[in-house]
Amino acid sequence: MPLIIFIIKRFFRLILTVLLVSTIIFFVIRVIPGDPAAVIAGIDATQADVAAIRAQLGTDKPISVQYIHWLRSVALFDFGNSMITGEPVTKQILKRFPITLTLATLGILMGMLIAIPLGVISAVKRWSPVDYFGMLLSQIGMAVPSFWLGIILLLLFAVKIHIFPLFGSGGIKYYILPSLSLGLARAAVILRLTRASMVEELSKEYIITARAKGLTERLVKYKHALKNALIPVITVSGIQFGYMLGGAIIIEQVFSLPGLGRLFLTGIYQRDFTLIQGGVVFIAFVFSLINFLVDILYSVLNPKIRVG
Amino acid sequence: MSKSVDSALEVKNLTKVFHGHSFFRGKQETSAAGKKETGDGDFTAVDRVSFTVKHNTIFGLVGESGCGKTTLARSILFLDPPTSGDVIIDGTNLKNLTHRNLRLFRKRMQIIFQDPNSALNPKLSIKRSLEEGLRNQKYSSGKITGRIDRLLDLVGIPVSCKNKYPHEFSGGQKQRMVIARALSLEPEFLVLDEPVSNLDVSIQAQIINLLMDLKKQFSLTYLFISHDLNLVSYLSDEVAVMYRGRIVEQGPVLAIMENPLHPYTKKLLLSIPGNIEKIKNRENAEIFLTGKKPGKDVELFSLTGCSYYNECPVREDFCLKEEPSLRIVGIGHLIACSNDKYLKNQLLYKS
Amino acid sequence: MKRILQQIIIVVLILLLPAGVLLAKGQKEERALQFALPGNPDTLDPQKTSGTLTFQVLKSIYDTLVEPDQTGKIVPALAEKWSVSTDSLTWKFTLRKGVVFHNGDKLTSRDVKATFNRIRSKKTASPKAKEFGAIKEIDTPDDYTVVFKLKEPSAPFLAALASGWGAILPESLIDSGHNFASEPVGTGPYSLSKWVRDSKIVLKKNPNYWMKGLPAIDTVVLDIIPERSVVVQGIISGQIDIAYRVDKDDLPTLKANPDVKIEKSLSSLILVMAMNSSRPPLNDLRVRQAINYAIDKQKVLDIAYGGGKVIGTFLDYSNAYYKDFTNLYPYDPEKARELIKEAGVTKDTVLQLVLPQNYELHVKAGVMYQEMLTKVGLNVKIKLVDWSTWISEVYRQSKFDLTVIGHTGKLDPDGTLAGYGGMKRYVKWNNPECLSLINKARVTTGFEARKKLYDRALEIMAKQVPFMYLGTNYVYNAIRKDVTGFRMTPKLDTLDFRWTEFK
Amino acid sequence: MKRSSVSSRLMLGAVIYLVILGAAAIAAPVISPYSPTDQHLENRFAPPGHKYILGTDNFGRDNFSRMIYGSRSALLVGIVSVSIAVTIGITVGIIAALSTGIIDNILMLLMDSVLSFPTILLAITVVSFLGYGLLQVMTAIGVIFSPVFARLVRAEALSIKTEEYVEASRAMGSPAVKIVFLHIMPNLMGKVVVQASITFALSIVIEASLSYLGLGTQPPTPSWGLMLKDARNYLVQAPWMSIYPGLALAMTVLSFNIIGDTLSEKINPRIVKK
Repeated sequence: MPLIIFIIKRFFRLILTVLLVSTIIFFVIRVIPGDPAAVIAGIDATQADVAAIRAQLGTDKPISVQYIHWLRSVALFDFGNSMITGEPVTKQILKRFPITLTLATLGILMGMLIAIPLGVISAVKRWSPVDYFGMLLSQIGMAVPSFWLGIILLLLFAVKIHIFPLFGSGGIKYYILPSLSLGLARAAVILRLTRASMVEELSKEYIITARAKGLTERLVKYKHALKNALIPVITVSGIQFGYMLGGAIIIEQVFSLPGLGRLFLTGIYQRDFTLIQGGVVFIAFVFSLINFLVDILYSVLNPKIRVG
Repeated sequence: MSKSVDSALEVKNLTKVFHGHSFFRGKQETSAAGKKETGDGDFTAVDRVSFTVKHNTIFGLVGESGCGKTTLARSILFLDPPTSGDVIIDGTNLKNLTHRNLRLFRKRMQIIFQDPNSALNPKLSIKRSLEEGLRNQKYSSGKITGRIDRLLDLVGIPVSCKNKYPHEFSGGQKQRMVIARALSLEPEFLVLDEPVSNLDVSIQAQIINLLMDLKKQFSLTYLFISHDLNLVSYLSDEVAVMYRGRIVEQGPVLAIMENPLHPYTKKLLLSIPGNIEKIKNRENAEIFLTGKKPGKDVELFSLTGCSYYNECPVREDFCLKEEPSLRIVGIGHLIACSNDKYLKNQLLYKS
Repeated sequence: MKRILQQIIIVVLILLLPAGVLLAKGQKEERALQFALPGNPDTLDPQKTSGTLTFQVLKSIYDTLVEPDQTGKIVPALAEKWSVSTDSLTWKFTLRKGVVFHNGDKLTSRDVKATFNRIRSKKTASPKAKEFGAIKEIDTPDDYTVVFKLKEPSAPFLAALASGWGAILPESLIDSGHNFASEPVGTGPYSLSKWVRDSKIVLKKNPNYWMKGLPAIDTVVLDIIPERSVVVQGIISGQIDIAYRVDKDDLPTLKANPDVKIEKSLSSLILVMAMNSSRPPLNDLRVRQAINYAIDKQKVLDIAYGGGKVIGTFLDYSNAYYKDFTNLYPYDPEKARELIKEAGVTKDTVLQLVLPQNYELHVKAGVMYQEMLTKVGLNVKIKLVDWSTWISEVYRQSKFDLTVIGHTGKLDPDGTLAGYGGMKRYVKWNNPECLSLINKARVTTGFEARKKLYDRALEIMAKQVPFMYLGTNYVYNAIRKDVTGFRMTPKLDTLDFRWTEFK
Repeated sequence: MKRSSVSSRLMLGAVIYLVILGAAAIAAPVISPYSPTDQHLENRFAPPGHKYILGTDNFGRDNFSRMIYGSRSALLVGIVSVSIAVTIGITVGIIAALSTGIIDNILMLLMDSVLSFPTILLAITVVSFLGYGLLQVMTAIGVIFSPVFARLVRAEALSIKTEEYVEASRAMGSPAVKIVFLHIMPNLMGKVVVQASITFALSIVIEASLSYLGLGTQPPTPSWGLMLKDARNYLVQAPWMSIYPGLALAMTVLSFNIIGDTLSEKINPRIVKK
């Protein structure tokens, strides 16, 4: 079955991507300064203590040996235990991921819900008040760093008016502000793209002739134009979703959410090799999966690309 | 111009297969009439096509859209080299040319596309579009300017427009520019791929006339590709009819028009308004236009015999046995049909 | 336009509603103490970390044999009493009876023995193993008596037992290889109820705690909030009850709120700018002196660290062994310039000031140092590094010229001073005399005798200045007015909620 | 026409702002009333007034002077990062689009690998590798954004490649290099410029985010991102510390976006016509 062949091929590619990234990261984090054993040992420990910890962690072995060992355990779906906390990496990741995923999904949803309708209306009614409003919104969204927006939103809606909690996690109310601060910047990008892409579609000959022919035809063509215009929007939204997972780090920091981003950031700061590697494989896999789905969507919508 | 060989173009057994993910391609092509699936996601878009075009003549290629005409045209020009088979232009087998020599050879064969709107780079002024080929041939700047002016003049575009951009012109004007560009390199052989089908009817005639004038003036050879049998028959010296990547009938224009033999050719001919009335009295024409003989249809991918089987009004079981090859039925008249009884009847009827 | 926006908001809210219903957990609980913690403990295994946060949290979960009281004096805890042999080599502890672990095990001498054997074991690879390096063997003559036999006299031994890493674990779980890192089981006033990393740690009262009637509060929630401004706003709005070590710059905001009180105390930190004394030009005493003259210490303390006491040597201000040398190098930029000229240091010599990026206060101080040093003619470039880099590159490999850090004060001065004067310490300052004084003080007993030795050592350090000694800073805890009795253990700076209650 | 006048006025405004910004960046030592790193410790948190036009920060440094010097970092971040991203992106994208099979696959695999990781996380990793600092951050941002361009360019080039004018060009014997520069590049530049304008803005914002995490510009070098980071703790107490750098950042981003928009319409005559 060709469909399966296609998916297998793409999946193979996905695995290759993940392997490539994780391999690069594997070596990079070992080359850069910093040592998990030194972090565990702290200031007062002796060199011997550090060496003992290193031996226990296995970071005293040659990199190639460590790499092979790691590859073997990953093949068995075992990411090992965190070097700093001793907890299984898989368990930690699975505990954190839902939070980040919720955040990113809500963020991109908010972004798209704001951006696409506004972008389409802006393109159809260019230079109308709606268009200006959309432009203003997108400019603000792009210009304001998300951490900044987050702090302002917190001040407004958690300090001045007690609508949302200041920190913590749990119910949906904890996610509204974070995903809004995360989504607005993405909305800006999607909005601009939707508008530009829609404007271009609308300027194409077939739409112009359609316009001349009357309303019904025009509606049909708008539908057509919209479909074409959404192709790049979907690709970019997919990529944007990726950015969201990353941008979530900072937002998780601001809103004290225990997400994957913060886990990973701590991992990097502490040089928790096993955690970083597990995180890289996981995040890269999720990401590539998103890209993979975006690609399929993209080629379904735009047959021209497929042939090439 | 040296004419060492009799024919301007010789196509021998040209086959073009596309490889790819059938998941996508399959979905895309099922509506198209011309491609054959050969498994593993490969598609034979053009299947063992052979024909010869004589110098200074027009060879018409007819078929419904998607039957492989454009693929054939691109293969002939080696824009997308054929999977197998030969293309011999004025004695030169394109297959034997090196990459570089092929580029140099290209000035002798040019193509005019269906859609003048996409045939001109929107970012280039008319002048720059016309310069491109000339620069490839290392013309001096002075010479280029002179030539561009002459070319524009030739196709009836005011020279003063040459610094304008494509979007400032109408479709007909654009097509004139495309023609001018194709002629800039003084080719001997031109492929016209539906050159007027995207234009308004009133402008079509102008462009056709222009093409005819130019042919006379520069003794050009045309391969005229169209879905419009009427137009093709009006212009061409010889005609070939294509169906699903294969030539099913081929011959001098008179033979085809007066005595179409293949059921598909008949169908095309009958589709031309007015023709039904003309032929009606002579035979039961409608069955070729609409009818199809009762019987079980065959799934396209398992079709081994005649590719027209599913639509054929005169099909027989043996048509599925093997693919009919072209055979001679008259002077220069070839047809791919296995139904001898039917053919005999047709020929008898005619005499 | 407004309407469109409203519509969009409505649509968004409608779409989010079902998710909200699914996720929301509206539980009503009685008031828990909300405490703002700036970060996560690495682990809750007291033997496998050196992280301050870990010990701060574990103070509520574990007990030690002895503990420091509010004045810093070491008093009985799990051990009712103890005695030392005259040769200082045998320490006998009598355990309190009727103490139970959170899992129901009764505390016996076997638990104590197992605990210290675990931390000393190579397999555990504890960074604190050497704290108990003096132990030769541990005897348990009966269920409630533990005898430690030492290889040599060790003055800091009692302090080590009182520190966080002296926490007593139950033997049965040690034997079964229990995961103490995430499921700590101790005898402390609270037991761990829930730990959501990067979010919160929930502690539940231990009803069987050996101190009668304590702790007072049933539930303590440690909210992990990295963002300083959120903590400030949290305490103002009442969502947080206690925020410890708030920034001095936030005090006006906090003080403006009638429901918040500020408790000021002196920390046990030794704030310094360390100098790599083996690298030119810092191997030249004059340059190190110049740097000490160039810094307006009180000002840096005030602005970067929220105020405090200037120190003149390598010990925290409130330490019993502290001696005042602050008049040795007063703020004198003129003199600094002269010394630098004398030493022949020009602008071509770039001094790299490495700062640990995660310590905002040290970075702040570093920015001020850089400015002040520039003013006296030194070319100082700042380089931020993350903590793991700082520890492994700066602290372990001495790859730095200047760096800013605070050394935590220890219950025993040996914890602070051991090794200085030798090349093993990160400042690479070589002074055999100082090193031998410190080594001698470790095996000497008796306060007066030790103090004499330390006075000498501290004087050498004060004069030779391998550091720019800044001071010991004040810390400010912001506490809601209706909360009383929050304590921080002196020197160890751990969190003690035992006496905390709502008014 | 109304819209063109609005559009051109906006464009004019944006250009004027950027010219002023550029001039300020160049002439920073002349314009600034104080040194951007001078700490006036007795005047910490001074509100805007006649002595300090835009107030002072937590070290008593002059906000205005720091902002002027900060414009250097901001423009530099944008220019360098985008140049790196565009250069890598176009090169890779076009090579991928024109080559078939294995090379295309390898290139896109590489780009996907970069894309398969969140921007900030990747930036942090790259910066941990290169060391913290402005130059490192710019390189990181440039590298990280290049796949976006590569993908865009590849997709556009693939689509342009099938355009008949490209076929015609090949039919006229134009070599591949010429086709790339004459036909493919000019026709995809529109989208690249739009993306570049977005990226320019994004890189400034990302620099700010990295500075927030302490990985960006090194103190005491003035950068808007760093100023915002410092300011976030004094939002209530000293709002001017955040308002002005924030405004400068927003205005710069806005200007680049407007210019990007206007350019993209100019480059795409088809759109302009309608």
